[in-house]
Amino acid sequence: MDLLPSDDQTQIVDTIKSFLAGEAPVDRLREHGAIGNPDAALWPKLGELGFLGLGLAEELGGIGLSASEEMLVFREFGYHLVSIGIFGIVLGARVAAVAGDDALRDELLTGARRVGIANPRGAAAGPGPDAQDYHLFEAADASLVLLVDEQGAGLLAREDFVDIESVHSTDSVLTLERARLAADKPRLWVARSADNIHSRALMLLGAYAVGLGEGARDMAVDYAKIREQFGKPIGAFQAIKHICADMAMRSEAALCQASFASLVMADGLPDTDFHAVASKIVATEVAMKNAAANIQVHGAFGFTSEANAHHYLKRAHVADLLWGSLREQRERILTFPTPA
Amino acid sequence: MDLLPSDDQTQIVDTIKSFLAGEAPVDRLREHGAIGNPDAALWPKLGELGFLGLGLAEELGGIGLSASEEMLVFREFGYHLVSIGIFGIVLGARVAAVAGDDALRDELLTGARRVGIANPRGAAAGPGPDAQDYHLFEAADASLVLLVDEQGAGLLAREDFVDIESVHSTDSVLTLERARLAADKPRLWVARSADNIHSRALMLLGAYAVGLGEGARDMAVDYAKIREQFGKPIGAFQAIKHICADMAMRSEAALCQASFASLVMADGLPDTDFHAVASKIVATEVAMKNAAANIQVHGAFGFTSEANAHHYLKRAHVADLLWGSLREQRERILTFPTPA
Amino acid sequence: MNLDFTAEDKIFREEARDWLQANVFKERRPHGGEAMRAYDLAWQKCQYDAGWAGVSWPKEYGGMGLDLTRQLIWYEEYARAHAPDNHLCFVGLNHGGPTLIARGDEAQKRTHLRPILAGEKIWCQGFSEPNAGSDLGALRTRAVIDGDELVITGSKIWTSHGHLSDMQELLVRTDPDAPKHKGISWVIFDMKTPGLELRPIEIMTAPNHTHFVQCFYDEARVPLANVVGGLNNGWSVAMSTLGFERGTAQIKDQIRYAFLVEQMIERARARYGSEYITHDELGSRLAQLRADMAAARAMTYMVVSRAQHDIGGSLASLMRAMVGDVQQRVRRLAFDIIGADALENPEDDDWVYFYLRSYAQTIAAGTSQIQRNIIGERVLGLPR
Amino acid sequence: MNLDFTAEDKIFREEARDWLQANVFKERRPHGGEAMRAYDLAWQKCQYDAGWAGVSWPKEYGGMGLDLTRQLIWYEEYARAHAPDNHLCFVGLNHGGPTLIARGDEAQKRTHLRPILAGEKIWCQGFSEPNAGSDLGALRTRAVIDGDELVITGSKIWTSHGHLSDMQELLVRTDPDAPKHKGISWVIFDMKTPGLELRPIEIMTAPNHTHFVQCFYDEARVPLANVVGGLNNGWSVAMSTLGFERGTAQIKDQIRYAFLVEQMIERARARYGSEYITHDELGSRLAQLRADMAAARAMTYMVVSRAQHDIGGSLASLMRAMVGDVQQRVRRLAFDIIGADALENPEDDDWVYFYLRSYAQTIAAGTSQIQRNIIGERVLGLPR
Repeated sequence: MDLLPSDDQTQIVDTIKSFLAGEAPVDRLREHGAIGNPDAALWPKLGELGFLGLGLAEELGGIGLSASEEMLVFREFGYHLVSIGIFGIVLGARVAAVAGDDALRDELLTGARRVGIANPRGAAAGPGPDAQDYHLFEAADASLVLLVDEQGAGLLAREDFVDIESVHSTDSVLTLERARLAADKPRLWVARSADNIHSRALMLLGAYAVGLGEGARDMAVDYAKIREQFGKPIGAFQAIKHICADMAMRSEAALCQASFASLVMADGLPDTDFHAVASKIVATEVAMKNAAANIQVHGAFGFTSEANAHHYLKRAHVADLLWGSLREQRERILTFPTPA
Repeated sequence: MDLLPSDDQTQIVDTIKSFLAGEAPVDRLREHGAIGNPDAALWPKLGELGFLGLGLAEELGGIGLSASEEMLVFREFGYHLVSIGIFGIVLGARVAAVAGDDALRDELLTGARRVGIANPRGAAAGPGPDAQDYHLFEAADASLVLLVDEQGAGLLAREDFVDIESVHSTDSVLTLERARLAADKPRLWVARSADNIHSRALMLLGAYAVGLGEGARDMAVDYAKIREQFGKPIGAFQAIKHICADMAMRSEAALCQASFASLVMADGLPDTDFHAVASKIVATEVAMKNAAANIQVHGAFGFTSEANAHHYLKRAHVADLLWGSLREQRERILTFPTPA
Repeated sequence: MNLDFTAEDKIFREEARDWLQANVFKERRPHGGEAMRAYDLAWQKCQYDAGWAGVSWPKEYGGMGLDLTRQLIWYEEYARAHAPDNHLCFVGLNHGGPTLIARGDEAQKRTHLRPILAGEKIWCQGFSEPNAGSDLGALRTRAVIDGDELVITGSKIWTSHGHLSDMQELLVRTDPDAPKHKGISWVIFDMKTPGLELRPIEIMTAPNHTHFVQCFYDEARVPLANVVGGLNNGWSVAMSTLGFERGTAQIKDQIRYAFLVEQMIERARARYGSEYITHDELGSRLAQLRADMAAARAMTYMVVSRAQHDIGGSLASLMRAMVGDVQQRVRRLAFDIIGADALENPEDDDWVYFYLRSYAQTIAAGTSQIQRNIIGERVLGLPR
Repeated sequence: MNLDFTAEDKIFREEARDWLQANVFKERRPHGGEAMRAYDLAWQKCQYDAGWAGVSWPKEYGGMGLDLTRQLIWYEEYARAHAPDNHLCFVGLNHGGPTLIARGDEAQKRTHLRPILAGEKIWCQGFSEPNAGSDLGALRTRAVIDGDELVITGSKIWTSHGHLSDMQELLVRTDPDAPKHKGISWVIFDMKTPGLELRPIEIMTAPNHTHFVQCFYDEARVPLANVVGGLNNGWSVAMSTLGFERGTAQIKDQIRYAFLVEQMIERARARYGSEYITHDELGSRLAQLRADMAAARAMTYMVVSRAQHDIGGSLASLMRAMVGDVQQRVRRLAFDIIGADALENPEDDDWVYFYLRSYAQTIAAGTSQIQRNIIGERVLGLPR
């Protein structure tokens, strides 16, 4: 039993870290302008480095590593605020692979195509959007759209949606559209029994949220060390120090749970669903809390586009609302039997 | 419009303050021993000073002051951790007065008799205690028991309960029994339409909880000023200072709402029920939070019977659970129309 | 203790209500730029022309000179009528103007007060500096006396609507050798002064609209006569201004937030069903906020009550800390009630925008940390 | 990263499980006094006699010398078997013993270690003083060297079960002129030493049972040979002891709390109905705790993982802070689920007692404030 990355895993982490530090510094979002992001340019490079098929079995055209390596890499994607379009491609390639469309699979693994993400807008009860209403993320320039739910995962064509309408995204560096699902069924579909892509999506989103929370934590701690007030660094004041300590504590909890969840999934243990949901619950709450705390540590500066702090807050809310919010995940986690 | 006590009201407050400082210092609970309290000895003295019929109309045998004076006095009762038997007597006298039993009313107003309090144990749903199951507070030596609910308020004889069984009280300075209500109806009953004793009970319990929260706040602040650690008073550390500041902020909110609620009640305005419930919600939460914070400020010392800190915590939970907890009051406050 | 209003007060309330009902602007406020400025000034002028401007200001400077109870009544009616916020006029009406009234000389009052009330001049603030944060004493923008002028060089940041303003209340260091909190002066600064340059700062809620600007002063010249409260007295003058930041005017916000909570209850019931929401986690938070909003209002009444008796002062910090906390929770809950549609941030006034803005709100009224230091030290007497 | 256990580890797990199943005490533990002491010692002796005592202790002193993974397995099985807590034996097993192992001389180890494991001696702590609180450096209990003895005068407070103990790990000031954290010595103190008097301190959960005592030392004499780690080195010796306070042993607590949360879910469903609880505020808190308990367990696994690689140290403070917070929330929620019956505090182990005890728990492991200072300064490198 060992929750720390092995030497091989550390090497993978170092590779993706240095790739993203060079190709995707967080400042890119400010330089790129207010709307959208340049991350689609990363996909072919990530494909070349093998990161898009990392957790896919070799016989399915992937690198053949486990859910744990995927977890470690998605944590870095979150840390660097990589577009959530990355979920569309990595999980989309898995759908294609398991569904047996090898040509599409191989194309997706090269990073040559973009895959948007469909997220349901319908409420559990009451009026408002219904079950056919979706938000599409990062789908404006994508021909394919990924749809994941508890029954399985599928790929649709953009044309399978109608009444597509561009809306302002709360996280303005992600493109967002409203759309209505018009197709009876996805072009490709992988049932939960064939491959539990839903739990993998939640687990990876949890890992991504771990990275978000760590990014916000590090930004706050760095600032608390250099910013001076009343003659000393603000990190020397207990009020600020304890905010930072809480951020670190929360991030540790989220990372440990994400690591554990990935191992349970890699081993195909019965509690895979439970730990994936637990990981998403813990990590998205941490991401939201750390993002808010980071803004607080930065004072007025934290609220501006000049600081990157607001990106973490907005992305954390996206991570929360994607594939079922805290509210829904909490209802869900009570439905599982007692974990081992 | 003026939320501050008038000169007359201040005089009443000063009188009860100095009475309780002399007759009921918080230390009495420690000296008295672990179980029970000596507060029944206060009732005749309070009766003589007119505090038991303060808010009862003159034509009903009382002093003829308003709900505001009652509020101010019950705040002091809470501050000094006076036994909640005081509610039994003051509200019991009101029941007797409105129901027309003048002899009993006058006897109760002298403080010569004790009145216990019945609190329902039944859950809203599920197995467990049912609607006839009650806790009786401070009723061991009382021949009468007060029962208050949304329909009205009544007095029962102790004999109206069966299967009486003494149990350990979480707040060990209050006597507690389990009992089953065997009577069809109380001996005396005042329907809500005749006099809204239920809302008065909640309002006064809110005022009492204000006092509890203030007692805990003052105890913590006093300690933070004198207790030294690492060479300075612990109140100089931001972590402790901010805990105290939050206590003060919460107490101010609870006091203001209690004052407002008492005035709305005194004026017979339509939002009387709303503000009474709001007052109980705000004040009992403040009492519980301040009590816990006080223990935290005191460190290990706060947990001992030598410090009085634990009394505030336990009494705050009693105030919460009496006549419907936060949980029930929150459900209830959503049922009122928008207040003016 | 009483909730009574006099017969005269009641008549006043009716008059205010009638006038507001007839005159409140029905058009939506434009979202930015000159159109927004014109809207705010027009609404201020409308009130001034009808004699309803400056409720707390002395009559001799065009105000109404109302006592606190009447001010409370006015703001309650103002909020109930859904009258527009004073937005761009805020600094002039709530900071600059009150400071001049308290500390300005007669000439300064005569020149500057009436244009604020009449909707002719927009004021902005020039307090914060890039490396000073909440610590005003650390400010470094220099002002050197040259004859009967001050020559100002330096920079200010977080100036709301600086690009749409006419005048600025500006803090500058006039004596570099004095200790930190001495040697500062409070100056009336004309935004058309040569040597001033503005740079917009983008904020997270509205990437397309400028809200904050950074101001750069390069030997900008201001008459010495524009110093308010005496040279090197700026710290004490600024402290009196900060005290005004939240006066009775904030009763408006209270009532608006209370309205919002009621709207949220409706919206939650519509979305999730009435029975459901009663027992729900969202319902529990809504219920707690309903109670807390009542308490926040009562706290504001208490601030007014204390002021009537000339007591209070630092006690108002209790209300500020509580209100800041409650309002942030309201905004977060509004966001949560929307559900997945919180992914959208429409241009028009909306709960998502509102939630994101709440992060700036907490900061604007002095960070909660500093507020809690004030409570700890000034209210509770804990050691520094 | 892996969750794998070796074939040998799996066999070890089965053996532990079988032995525990057959031998765990079924009788309830008495609530206080000598009967309680006898119970705790008997259970320790039972483990020792069967070769299951001191999982982390070296074999040469009677321990099992297991690696961390095996310790984890043992404690997991221990908790699953609902084996009794070590209660009175805690200080000897988790503080005193480990300190002797790390810093004691051979004679001290030979004399004192085996009786702890074998269930013969109860140890207690003598660190805190009436006016020192968490600041161990401020301790004032004096020890003067007189020949080959130390003569101790002063007082210690918050000594759990001091009246039921045989030995005490005692911190005394041996050099009054040295700076605060120097001049302290760590001493093995026999509770039968003349000159020691005990006074019980009542606590809020159990007014009828003594848990804490205050110790008064009036020229109590201890052999100099009982000083551990050298004279005036007590601070560094104590620091190594504090590090042991929460080792792998706390995995037991983790698992117990996780069990408790599962029980709470059952009880809440029974009381309020399954459908209801799903959408309820209590349900929301239960769900969050279910997730947080999983994370807390994963954090403990991480501490074990780091120790295997000889890294970690202050990083374990992250887990401690988190676990303290989660456990307090579990206990509060347990209290809330009971509803009005929380007004009762039965004598036997109960959720109400459990809730009230949580206030002592937070304090016992160093206040959360200090824990957060450690995280801020040692983990994050923030300035003091």
